[in-house]
Amino acid sequence: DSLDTIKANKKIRVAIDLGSPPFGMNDSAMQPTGSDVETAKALAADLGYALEIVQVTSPNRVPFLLTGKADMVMASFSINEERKKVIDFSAPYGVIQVVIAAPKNVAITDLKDVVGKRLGTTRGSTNDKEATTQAQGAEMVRYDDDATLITALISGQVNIMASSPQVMAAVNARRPNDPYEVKLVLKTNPYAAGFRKGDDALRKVVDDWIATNLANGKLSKIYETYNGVPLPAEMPK
Amino acid sequence: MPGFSFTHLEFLAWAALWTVGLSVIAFVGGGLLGFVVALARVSASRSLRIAAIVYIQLVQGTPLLILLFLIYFGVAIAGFDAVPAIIAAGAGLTVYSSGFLAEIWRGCIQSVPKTQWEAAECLALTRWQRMTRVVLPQALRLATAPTVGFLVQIVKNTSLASVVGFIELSQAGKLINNSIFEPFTIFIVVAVFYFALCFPLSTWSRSLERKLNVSRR
Amino acid sequence: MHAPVSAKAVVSLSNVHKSFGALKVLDGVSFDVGPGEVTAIIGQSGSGKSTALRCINALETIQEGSIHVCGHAVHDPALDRRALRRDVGIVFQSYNLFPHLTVEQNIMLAPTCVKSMSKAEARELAREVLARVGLEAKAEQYPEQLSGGQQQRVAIARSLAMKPKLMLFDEVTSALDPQLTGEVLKVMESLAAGGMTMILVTHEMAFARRVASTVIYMHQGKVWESGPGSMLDRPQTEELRGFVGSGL
Amino acid sequence: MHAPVSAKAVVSLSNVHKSFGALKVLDGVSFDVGPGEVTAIIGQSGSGKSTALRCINALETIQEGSIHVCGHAVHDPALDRRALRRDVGIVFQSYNLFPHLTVEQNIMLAPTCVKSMSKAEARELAREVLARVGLEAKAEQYPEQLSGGQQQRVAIARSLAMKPKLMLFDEVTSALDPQLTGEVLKVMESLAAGGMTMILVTHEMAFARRVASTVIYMHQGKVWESGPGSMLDRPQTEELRGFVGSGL
Amino acid sequence: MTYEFDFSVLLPFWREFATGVWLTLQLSALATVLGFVLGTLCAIGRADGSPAVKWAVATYVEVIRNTPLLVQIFLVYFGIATLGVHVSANMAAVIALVVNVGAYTCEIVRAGLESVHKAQLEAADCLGLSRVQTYWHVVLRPAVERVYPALTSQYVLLMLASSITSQISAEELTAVANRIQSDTFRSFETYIVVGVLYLLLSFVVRAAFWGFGMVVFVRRRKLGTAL
Ligand SMILES: Nc1ncnc2c1ncn2[C@@H]1O[C@H](COP(=O)(O)OP(=O)(O)OP(=O)(O)O)[C@@H](O)[C@H]1O
Ligand SMILES: Nc1ncnc2c1ncn2[C@@H]1O[C@H](COP(=O)(O)OP(=O)(O)OP(=O)(O)O)[C@@H](O)[C@H]1O
Ligand SMILES: [Mg+2]
Ligand SMILES: [Mg+2]
Repeated sequence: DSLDTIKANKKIRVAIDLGSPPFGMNDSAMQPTGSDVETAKALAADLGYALEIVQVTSPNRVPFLLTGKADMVMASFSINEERKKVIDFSAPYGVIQVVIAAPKNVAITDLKDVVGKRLGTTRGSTNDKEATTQAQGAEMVRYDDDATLITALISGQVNIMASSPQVMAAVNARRPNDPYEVKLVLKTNPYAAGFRKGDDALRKVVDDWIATNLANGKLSKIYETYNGVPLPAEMPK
Repeated sequence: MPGFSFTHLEFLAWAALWTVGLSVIAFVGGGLLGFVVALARVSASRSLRIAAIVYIQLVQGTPLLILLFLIYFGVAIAGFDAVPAIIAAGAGLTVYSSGFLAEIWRGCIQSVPKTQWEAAECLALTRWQRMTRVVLPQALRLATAPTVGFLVQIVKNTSLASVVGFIELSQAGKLINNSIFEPFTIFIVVAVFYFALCFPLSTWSRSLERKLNVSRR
Repeated sequence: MHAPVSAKAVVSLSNVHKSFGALKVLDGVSFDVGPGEVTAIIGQSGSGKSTALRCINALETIQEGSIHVCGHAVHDPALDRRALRRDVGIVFQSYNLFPHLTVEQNIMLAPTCVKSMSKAEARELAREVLARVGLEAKAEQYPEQLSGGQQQRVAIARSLAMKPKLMLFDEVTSALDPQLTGEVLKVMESLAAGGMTMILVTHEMAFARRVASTVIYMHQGKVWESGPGSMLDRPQTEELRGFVGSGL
Repeated sequence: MHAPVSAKAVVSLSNVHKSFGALKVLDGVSFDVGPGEVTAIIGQSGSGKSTALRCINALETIQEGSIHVCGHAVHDPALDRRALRRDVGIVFQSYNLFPHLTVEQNIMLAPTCVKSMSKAEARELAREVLARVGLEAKAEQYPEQLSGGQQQRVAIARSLAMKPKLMLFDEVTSALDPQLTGEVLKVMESLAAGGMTMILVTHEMAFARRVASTVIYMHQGKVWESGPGSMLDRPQTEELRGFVGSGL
Repeated sequence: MTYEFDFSVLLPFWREFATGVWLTLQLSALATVLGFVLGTLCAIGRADGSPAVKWAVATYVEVIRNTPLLVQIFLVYFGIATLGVHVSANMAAVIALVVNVGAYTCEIVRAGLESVHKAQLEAADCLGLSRVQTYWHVVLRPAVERVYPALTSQYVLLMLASSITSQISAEELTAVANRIQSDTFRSFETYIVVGVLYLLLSFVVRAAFWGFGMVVFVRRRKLGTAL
């Protein structure tokens, strides 16, 4: 069992995607940072293990977990039924909104307004899934990671986004003159850490830690540092 | 938000070292394996030849990304989960380059005229002697230029090792971009790094080609 | 038509058949070559001359008949090819020198590899055979630095270095201009004079007439006519008459 | 030494000098060829025979002297090469057929491209010239399917299709065996008989003697001797005597 | 490590795989044709152009061959957008692929051009053909014929490399695969399927080239020479 190995090595290996700001990214000194990174640090510190960040990308984060190259994944994993068949999730430790945003002069009040329009998003993300199912008739323009999406939004390759407010904030920092604004909120998704199936002991430990730190406000504080807003009082299911 | 800084340049330089390291591994490993495959490809045994053809076709028809992925994680699924990424990436790149080098070298071996084989045969040399004393020295001259040329491809293709967790030049560029969103500056700098690594190689390959062409006249 | 295999023949072909796929190239060829004899094979392009030589040296396998060369049963699938080739030297129209080796190295290769001669011995040998073809001065050159006639003479020297009992020559002068041809023919003449057993495929009718003890005219994969060199002056068949007459 | 340029000469070289870098290849060459005349150029390898032919067809530029061919001033930098080449056909030793085109397509190419002939006309023309070289049956074949002699005859046919006023032949038989040589020479003989003006570089002394109205012996870039074919039987100079004697 | 493979999960996605394969084929076919034209023109320019043209082509070839395709794609996609011109991702992908493969084609075709014997040019010249006619009728076909295997391999590589265009939102096979594996987390199964699909695609490309060669290189077909 993974927990035994962790105990034996006094080290927990957490896979984090450093390509999805503000959850995982590098600071100007090229050190990992972001809410997932800070959460992992806090978790490891509280449990009394050293933390090893395993850098992953969106295509390889699940294989890293499944082949035992990491003990758990914290990469803003939204929970869904399909995914549950492959891995186990912890209790949610954060939320991510799926919004549709565009500059002021683009009139969008309703999902009907995006029909036929080009909607930028990140391929395979929950945003992608929500927007594809809800905004039927819109043309999805999918990029490999948030960074490319942000670049596309800044350079004007697309001008409507289906992503998180966090991405919108990153975009607006780069174009202060004509900022994007949230037009529609499609969904609020909880996200959680991922485990190999059957790693129940480890999952139990993490679940307990999440419960404690949601209650004492520590997780909300970390979240607020990077996302600008606190966690909602009640985690959605 | 801070812009592109010296820290980033340093980060890229370290990543470039990985690119070089992976290239060396791929080239040495791929060279050794590729040589064996090339020999099998021109061997007298039909089954060896067919095996070599299948191997080459499989390797050349699969994207390197998929190859790396399947080797790294496939080995783990097969029960060897302690294989370090460097070995897996090295193995993947080795397999990849061996497929291409084998084909390049086969071409060179076979472009040594059949009459040279015959002449050697008529002097009572053994098959091995014919290969090592007559054919390979000639093939070697033909092979140097395209081999060095392929090295450039390997250098560029190590970028795909990011799929198994390597932070080499391209991945480093992406990470920096995630942090500061200046795709132009970053990708042009990355391009310059690659150019600095590759251009000397292609120039060398070209000069080799020219030299050999002259002496063949 | 064919005399019984002479016990002391160096080469003896008997009823040799050879096809490439559907194409019949040798159609029952028989002839003998005794020790010290010089046999010239002439005939139209495609008549099977080269193929006959290649069969003698086991570069091609035959479908029917027997070939004995210096005591080796060449038609036998169990033939020891390397032993055969230690006894037989062959020189081709296109020289086939090894371009990456110097003249001397070209000549030393087989003696050192096959006869395990020491480098020094082999070098001595190389100088000796080069002297025989009049090219001592070119030992250190690479083939591409030589003229066609010189390359051809090196090719002959390379074969001689193995001290073969039999030499085969396949149109060794037809890539050369008349002057260079002269040089090569001179070497061959001196070999013949030295008692070497030789079979040569040639277009140089005059040369064939002069050095060959026997001339074989091949036509459509068969030995059409054979006899002493003087036979060319009194052709028995229409075909040979046409062939001899066609040159100017 | 050189007769004044005859007004009706088809080709007229006067004091032509040509060097490749430091190497002097033509050193004051002058000769005329009148309409219907057949001129054979002979000489050792390297004496400048091919170069002379190439200068006549403007494949090389000369440094000094003048060349007039069918009314074109070839030495003039303002020469209209394409017009010149409509009047002059050249055939090389190495055939230079286009390997990816059939025999017929090889022949049709220039008439359709250069003379804007229709495909049908060009095909008819191709059949006609092929008949003249005795190869009607090979129209659909590819060059590599033909023997050397046949390829060479196709090359001649290809030149003939442009109905040139002058034909140049550069050692067109030296890559061929005696029989194939015979075929090609026959075609050239019939051209000569038909009144075509021709210049041929050749090693076939006997042929030169038979068809050439003038033989030119070149040596060291100069016209060393010239005269009717019979001159070969009574060489005036040491060099020509040596040259004629060297063949077997 | 035990892992239960379950390919059935991917079955519902067959339509998406199919569209991905189709787009991959379209992208590579278009890039192949245009890249060949561009590369051939460059090769001719390099063999026979003015010094300025030669220099320009050489620079183009060196820059492209010594930098990664990914970087080129980014520069094309975002570069064009910054100029205020909006092209679709597929269009940008094709442009980048054409520019890329054009450089490689140029090198390969140049080798082919050089392998055409000078005597052939002379023969055409002596028959009075113009330069353009000579290239078109005498040089190009044998040149391309001689380097056809190298070209085939290059365009198979192009097809494989087109996977990189997923990064700028082209929905080709790799993009589809990444989306599906994110949806299902069935990474191994997805990658195996995609690997097999690419393998099949590379056979399709080779077969297409072989067939095209049979049509164009009539002589090879008639004489039964292998390509
Ligand atoms: N390896 C081969 N495969 C198929 N056919 C062959 C092969 N070698 C020779 N032939 C054919 O066999 C026939 C005889 O060839 P061979 O080379 O013996 O003729 P040759 O008398 O030497 O002619 P030449 O004077 O042109 O050299 C020719 O028709 C030739 O095309
Ligand atoms: N393009 C060239 N560059 C430099 N030297 C050349 C060139 N073409 C010919 N030569 C030299 O010019 C001299 C004469 O050549 P040419 O081909 O005219 O001789 P030739 O009389 O035709 O001889 P052969 O009988 O061997 O064909 C030779 O020494 C040759 O090496
Ligand atoms: Mg032969
Ligand atoms: Mg000449």
